[in-house]
Parts: sequence; C-alpha cells; structure tokens
Amino acid sequence: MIKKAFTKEHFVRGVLTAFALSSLLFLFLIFIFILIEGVPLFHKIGLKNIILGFKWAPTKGSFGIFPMIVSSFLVTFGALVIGAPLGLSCAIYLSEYSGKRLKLFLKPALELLAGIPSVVYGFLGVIYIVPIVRNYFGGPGFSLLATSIILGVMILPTVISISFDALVSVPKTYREGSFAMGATKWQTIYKVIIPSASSGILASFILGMGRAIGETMAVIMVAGNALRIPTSILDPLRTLTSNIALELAYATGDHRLGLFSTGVVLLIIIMTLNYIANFAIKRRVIK
Amino acid sequence: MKRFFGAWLLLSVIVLLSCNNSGPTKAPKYKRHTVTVAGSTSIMPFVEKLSEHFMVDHPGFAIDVQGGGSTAGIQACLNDTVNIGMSSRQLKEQERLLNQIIMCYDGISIVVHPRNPITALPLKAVRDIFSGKIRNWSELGWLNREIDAVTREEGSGTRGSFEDLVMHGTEISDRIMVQDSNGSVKEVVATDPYAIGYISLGLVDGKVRAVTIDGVQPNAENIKLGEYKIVRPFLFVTHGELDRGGREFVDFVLSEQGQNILKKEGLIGAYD
Amino acid sequence: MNVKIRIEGLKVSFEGKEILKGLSIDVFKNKITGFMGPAGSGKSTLISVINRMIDFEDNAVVEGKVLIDGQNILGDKIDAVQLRRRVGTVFAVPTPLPRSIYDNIGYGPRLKRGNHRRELRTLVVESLKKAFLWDEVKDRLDTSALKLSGGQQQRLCLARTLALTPEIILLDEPCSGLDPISTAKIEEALDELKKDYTIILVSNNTKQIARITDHAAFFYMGTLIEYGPTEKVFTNPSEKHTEDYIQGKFG
Amino acid sequence: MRINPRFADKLVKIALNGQAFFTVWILVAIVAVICVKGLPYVNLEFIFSSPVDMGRHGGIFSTIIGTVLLVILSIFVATPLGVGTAIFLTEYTKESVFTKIIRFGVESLAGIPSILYGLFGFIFFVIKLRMGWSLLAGVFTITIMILPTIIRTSEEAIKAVPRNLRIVSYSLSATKWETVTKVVLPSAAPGILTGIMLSIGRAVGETAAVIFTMGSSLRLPTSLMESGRTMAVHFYILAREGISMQKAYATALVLVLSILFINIIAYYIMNRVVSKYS
Repeated sequence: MIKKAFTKEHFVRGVLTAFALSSLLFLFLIFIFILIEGVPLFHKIGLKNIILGFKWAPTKGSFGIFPMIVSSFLVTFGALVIGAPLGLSCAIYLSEYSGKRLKLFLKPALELLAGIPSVVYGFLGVIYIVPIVRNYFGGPGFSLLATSIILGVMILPTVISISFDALVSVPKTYREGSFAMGATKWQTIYKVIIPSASSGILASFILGMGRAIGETMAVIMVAGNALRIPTSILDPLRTLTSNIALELAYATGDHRLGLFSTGVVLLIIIMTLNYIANFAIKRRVIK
Repeated sequence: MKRFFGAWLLLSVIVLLSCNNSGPTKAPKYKRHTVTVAGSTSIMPFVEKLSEHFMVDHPGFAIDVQGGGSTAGIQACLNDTVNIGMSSRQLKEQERLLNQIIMCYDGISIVVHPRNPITALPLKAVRDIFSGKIRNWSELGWLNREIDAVTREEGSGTRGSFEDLVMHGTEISDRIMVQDSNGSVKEVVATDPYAIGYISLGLVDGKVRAVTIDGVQPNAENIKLGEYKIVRPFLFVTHGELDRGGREFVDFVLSEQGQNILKKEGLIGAYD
Repeated sequence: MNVKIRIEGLKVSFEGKEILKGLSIDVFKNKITGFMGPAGSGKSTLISVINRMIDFEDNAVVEGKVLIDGQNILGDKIDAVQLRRRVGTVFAVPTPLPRSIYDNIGYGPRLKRGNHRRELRTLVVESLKKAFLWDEVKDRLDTSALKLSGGQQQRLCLARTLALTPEIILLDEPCSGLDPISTAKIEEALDELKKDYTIILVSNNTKQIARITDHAAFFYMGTLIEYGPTEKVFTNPSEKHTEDYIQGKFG
Repeated sequence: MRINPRFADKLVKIALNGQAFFTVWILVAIVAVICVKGLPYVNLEFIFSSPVDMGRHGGIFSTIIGTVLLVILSIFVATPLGVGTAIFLTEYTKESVFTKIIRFGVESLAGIPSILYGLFGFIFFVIKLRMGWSLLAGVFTITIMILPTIIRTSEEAIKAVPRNLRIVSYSLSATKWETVTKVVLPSAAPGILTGIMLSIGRAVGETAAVIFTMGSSLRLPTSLMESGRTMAVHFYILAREGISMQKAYATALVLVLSILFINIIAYYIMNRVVSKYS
C-alpha cells in the first residue's frame, strides 16, 4: 500500500517533468530546424552577402535580404509612430480620466479586439487604406504608409492594455503627494505618473513592436512587396516575414534555404526584442 | 477528474484509429478513392472546376486539389507525395524523368485597369516597364504618373514563363511590386488605375483589360493561329504509372467534355 | 499513565536559525495537553513536526526523535501520508474545501480505497455528531461548506479530522478567530473527545488552557520551560517565566 | 510665453478625450464595417453549404468543419501538456535554474511570430516527418503555438489557489497528486478554461502558421493525413485573390463574430474568477 502510493507519485512526477520539458523541446526543435535549414546558406553565400546584400533573386543565386531587414524595421517604427501615441493617450485617458463604469466596459472591449485576426486588418487595409493613400498621397497605395497605419492599429490593444496596467499600478500616494503640492492633474500625470510607469509603458511599446515585426499576412496584403528599400513612405516594400510567406510554398533547393535564412534573421531580431521587453517588465516588478 | 481523463483517453483512441485508415496508397472499399493533385496556382482554379464536374460523374473518386506552385508540385510528384503535379512552366533538365501531359495551353495577357486609355503596347515597352526603364505613363503617351507595375514572386511558373517569353533575359526590376497569385495581381490591377500586370488569359474578365501586344489581340483565335506569342502549356506531370483514379481523371480532362470546360474558361485546348 | 508521544532531543532549524533547541517531552494518552507560549516560542513548529507537515517547508532541518507508540515517525520508513491518518490536525484559520459539507467530511476517508457508501455516510454522521455540528447542518449536507459561519466552519474542520479516525488530534490555536459561544462549543466537544483520542491543544489563550487541559507545557524561545499537570502549572509554577506569562506580563 | 496650467489641464483633457474616442472609434468601425457588409450574405445556407467554384458560390461549411477539427484536436493535445507543465512548475518543483530555463523556454515560445511556427511546421512536420499538408501537421503546429498561452494562464490560475487549501488537503492524508487533482485543479479550473478559450480564439484566427502546414484544400478532411482549409485561410484566399468580395465579407463576419464570442466567454469566466477570490 505504502509502496504503491510512492511509485504512483513518482510516475506522476516523471510524466509532469516530461510535459514541462516538452515545451523546451519544442523551442529547441524550432531553433534547430530553422537553423539547420537556414545556416548552411550563410556558409555557402557568405554572411555578409546575405545580411548586407541588396539583391534578392534566389533562383539566380542572389540572397541579399538587407532591404527586407530595413523594411521590417521601417514598418515597425511606422507602426509605433502611429500606434504608440494613440495607445498611450488612450491608456492615460482610461486610467486617469474615465469614469469607473466606462473603464470596466472599455478595457475588456479593447482587449477583445486584440483577438480580431490579422487577415481581417489586412483586408480592410486593402479596401480602405490603400485607395486613400493612392488617391490622396500618390504612389501605388501599397506602401510603407499603408502598412504602418494597419500595423499601428493592430498594436493598439497591446499598447493600451499593458501601459494601462503600468499606469494603474502607480501607487496612489504618488498622486496625492503631487496634488498636495498644488500640481494640476496634467502636471501630475506628466511629471509623476508617466515617469514612474515608464518601464511598463516601454514594455508595451516593445511588445507592440514584437507584434508588428512578426506580422505576416496583413503585411503581405498591403505592403506591395517590392524588393527595394523604399525611398519614401509611399513606396511599396517587403518585410522579412512577408518574404517567407510569399515564396515558401514555391521554393525548392537553395531558394527554400534562403527563406530559412530569412527566418533565422527574423528569429534573432524577435528574440532580442523579447529579451529587452522581459527585462523592462522585470525591472518594473522589482521596482 | 477521472471522468476528464476517461474522456481524454477515449478521444485519443478515436484519433489514433482515424490515423490508421489513411494514406493515399490504401483504398479501403468503404472509402472514396482519393487522387491528390498539387502545383501551379495558375492551373489550380481550372482543375478545381474540372474536379467538381468529374466527381459528379464519378462518385467513387475524390480529387484533392492543392496549390503550392509549379515547382512544389513537380517536387511533390517526384517524392510521390501527390499523384499528379501541375506545372505552368516547361520542365527543367533534371525534372525530365517525369511524364508530362499537356492538358491545355494558356496565354499570358498583359493587363491594365479598364479606365487606362492605353490599349496597345509593343512587347519591348512591356519589357522596359518591368525592367524599370520606363517608369512613367507619360513615356507611353498617357498622363504624368508613375507606373505601378506588379509582377509575380520568385519561383512562380507564370513568372518563369513571363521571363522567358517577354523579358528575354532582362531582369525584372526590384522596384516592381510583387504579389503571390494570379488573383492577387488581378486584384491590384483592378483597383489601381495606374497599375499594369500579367495574368493568365483565362482569368481576364471585366475587372481588368488585356492589352494588345505588337498589334495582336490576346485571344484564343490568335493563339491557335500562332500570332500571339506569350503562350505556355499547362502540364500534368506524373511519376511512373498512374493508378486507376488518376488515369480516369486525366482521361476526363483530355476528353471532349473536359476540354470544353477548359475552353469555356478561356483556355486553349490541348489539340488546337 | 500511558505515553502516546515521546519527543527526544528535537532540534529544528531554518537556514541556520534554531527554532526548537533540543526539546524533550512526553504526551499522555487520552488527555488534553496544552502547549502555550508567546509567538516564536516554537509550539506551532513542534506541531508541524508531529504531523510531518514540516516536510513542505523547504529549508527546515529536523534532528532528534518523535516516537508515537514507540515508533520514530521521523524515520525513513514512515510514509508521511499514512502518518497523517493517525495524526489529525485542525488549523487556526477555519479552511473548508470549496465543496459541500458532506464532501468536506468525506474527503479524507475517500482517499483510502474500499470505503463503501453506507459506511462513509455513517462515518460522516458520526464525525459531525462528535464535533457537535450535526444538529445544525443535518438538513443541508449538500450545501457548500463555505456558507457556514466561522464557528461552524471550525467545527466542520474538527469533524473532517475526526472522519480520518485518527489516534491523535492536533489543534493549532483553533479558537483564535472565534466568538465565545463557538469557542465554548468546541471546548465542550474536546472534553468529550479525549475519551477516545490523544489531544494536543496549542493556544495563546492561557485561560482556555487552564479551563480544559489536563497537562500544560510552557514554551519560550524554542525550549520547554515548564511542563506538568495543568493545575500545578497554573497555581504553583516553578519558573518565574511561566508565572509572568500566565499573569499576562508578556506574550 | 507661459500657458496657464489650469488652461493646459483642460486642453489636455479634451485632447486625450478626443484621442481615446478616436481609438475606440477605429476599433469599433472595424467590427461595424465587417458586420454591415457581411450581414446581408450570411444566412443558414451560407453556413451549412460547402464552397463551390473556389468559394465564389456556396457557403463555408467545409471550412467551418476544418476550423473546428483543427482547433479541437490542438486543444486536445495542448491542454494536458500545458496544464501538466503548469502543475509541474507550481506544485512539483522549487524555483531553481531548471524552472527558470523552462520559463524562459515558454516565454520565448510565446514571442515567436506565427510565420516562424509555419516555417517550422512546414519543414519539420510536413517535410521531415512526411506528413504532407495535413490536418495532423496543422494540429501539431498549432499545439506548439498555443502551448505558452495555456501554460501561462494555467500557472496564474493555479498560483491563485489559496495555499491553505493545499495544507488542509495534505493534513487530511492526501498525496501531492490527490491534492492537485481534487483540490487545486477544480479551484483553478475557471482560470485554466479562460486560457483555453483565449487559445481557441488565437487558433481560429491564425493564418500564417496554418496555411503552410494544413494546406488549403477545400475538401472536407476525412482523416488526419488529409489537407483542409480553415475559415481564416479561406477568408485570406477569398480576399486576396478577389474571388468574391461578398463571400469574403460574409466569411469575415462569421470569423470575427465567433472569435469575439469565444473571447467574451473567456472574459466572463475570468471575471467570475477574479470576483471569487477578491
């Protein structure tokens, strides 16, 4: 009897350890298989020729993805320019100005919208944003500008939700102290609340960036996918993610390896961003 | 809690069992015979249509049509992961061990927005647009506005044929926009008045207008006469002998009924 | 008098800090033994050694012997899970499990295979009666235990422990959060129960110790200061510390 | 020139009001547009008939089934794995280098964009394990993708179960596993369920990871080794290839409404949990 219970507990512990290890295993597999497929080309073509190469013609032996790296950062930056101020002011409004009932309704409503699939954003971008850009600003419409707008809207729920949490967690005494010294509400927000919530706000921006840089289908739909580094915000462009998705189904041989090399670069960028975001969030917790 | 585990186990068993009776090679009596066809996205819509008709007359068979692109289709056929590959380009040297069956011919038409006043272009002008030499519609006698050219992605069969038949070795510029299917190229051209692209002739309808090339209207007549030069075959490729279902389907496609379906879609019959 | 629990040279330390500094004490069968002492005196730690709940404290180091009926329960061969069937515990904060009254009482017995339905029902009813709760809940055994009042919840916890059919019952300040009426009911129950069980009552409430225990032990800073029949400890303590504590000078 | 701080205060309030409502308006407009444009074409026939002519005609029934199959099977694999991992992390180990590594793994998985899951699933399941584009390859890929969400929400939920309950259970002679299954999991169930619902929402809306692993065959998959198409993939193809705008809007409506519905249920469960423990 005693022995039986003992072995059962051991069995359970073993199974659970295996489960926990499985997620590590998956991460490991993802890394290994993307690396196995992606790295050989770096050897064959040369790291410099891929990372800093300008020409992508994989069926003719050119695998430069520099324009896509630049474009990925451009659309991410563009998304931040549009999404960050809107999202942050929405969060400030929610945490500092709105009534309790509005807050209770709006916050979950905004978070629900994070669940809308990215293809829907992309579709509406093609239908509404692209023609507006083409007709009022020029160019083909499929552009850095259109992509930035779509991604900016897509990251809104992330930015709002996380910076709201950061703002709300600023201790009440900070506010009271500031008011007691005769500061107006805005002065309090600007000089006291935002600085003390800054790492959380920063984390929300970085996580938003992570979502923007990793987004694929919506970007393919509105970016135009041209291979050159855009010279204006009205030019079409191709990101790392859309390069993979556009050509993966067709690719064989070195062409496919080239797409995995693109994946390797994307993976490294994303992991770095996540690491920074985690660091920012942890710092907030410690504070 | 035990009930949860029980339900979970039961489901596991069901799932494992359903794993077993699968695989395209096995054809148990109670199951429909499945033929997998994969490859060129240009051919895919037509084969979809053919398979819908085929399955009406042959209820014992199921045709599973997948995209993936010409190259992927050929590769999948070489690996025996599909029964039939679809290719919208000629086979390369190392792919020649596959059997090829020409199901029909397709013209590639250069398309613009219906409101675009330019109805005819020399082949050289098309080449210059896509190589980036001509960038403005004013150079072609229309208004002063940049040309929004759209090409297909690297690896596409249509792009391969376009490079062979139109570009003649000149490279497509990196400023040209890229879309990954006939449909999406057509969508861009249909919505952007300043756009130009190339799609399968069979897909041209009221949303876009095909341009006359070197004075020849792209239509079935001119292709049959050999006047319109931007033509490529649509191929079925097979690896070794086809099984019964595959043979029946290929026979159906090559039959008069099948060919008529293709012709109605604007393609040119295999025997014309 | 029978010795039920014999503790010899028990030392417990957390990360190098000694909580119990070599303790020896005998607890007698069918008696209520009171453990008293100010916070930090080590009396709760002592309890958690007896029921081996100390196993869940990651950094605890235990040395010495705890003999129950002559068997050292700190030995390797002892299964702590089985031990806890013999040593039941009632905690300071009444903590019903989030399920019905019946299922709360049945929780322990059901963990042991082979309990049939009817036997279980008898056991539940008996336990509730012994804890003086039966009359109050007999019509609503299927309602959530969380709906009971604080005093009822604590008696439920007592009944739940009784349903394990233990030999020893440890009560860790069971009345600290309760009103006088509930406290009286629990004390009444304990007085009945000592016929069948060995009971250890940990309490900071010296009056309660004086009221219901047969023996009393006074702990201070991890050592046993004084131990003897309750009457003697309270009327004629041999140590100055004990006297000060009983008179409320500290604690 | 200095602006009067009180005046600035008012100005800011108006500006923030405006921006906040603009933001909300954008997001509401997205849903509204989908509803208004899609509603006329959604009816029972649309939902219960299969696509004809690549989706130009007919409905979306086979894609609904494809979605349901993919999601249910993925949840079915991911839930024991995820909840098991969460139990391991919270109940069976102390904080150590080992748990830190596992947490790092989970966090990293959570941050990987779906296209990389697609890339991995394509090379590993579809090609290396020779599954081809199949329901099974899709299920495994989506399982890995939703695993971090399930682990993290389950961990939160399990951590929120009061420590006292565990102590009581142990004191009543329960083993660790008995305590986990009889006390901890039932109390954490609503929180775990929330995580599962959120994962379902994510899986339903996923395109990039699905299209390269499960393929896009319009036929109803009859075994795990067959390809199939989910609603999200179908919508992507309809919209992108310009097959039919009406059907695209209608599909989008069904897709968005089902995801919103799932997420609302998730929030409802979560709120009940929050109010239970506070």
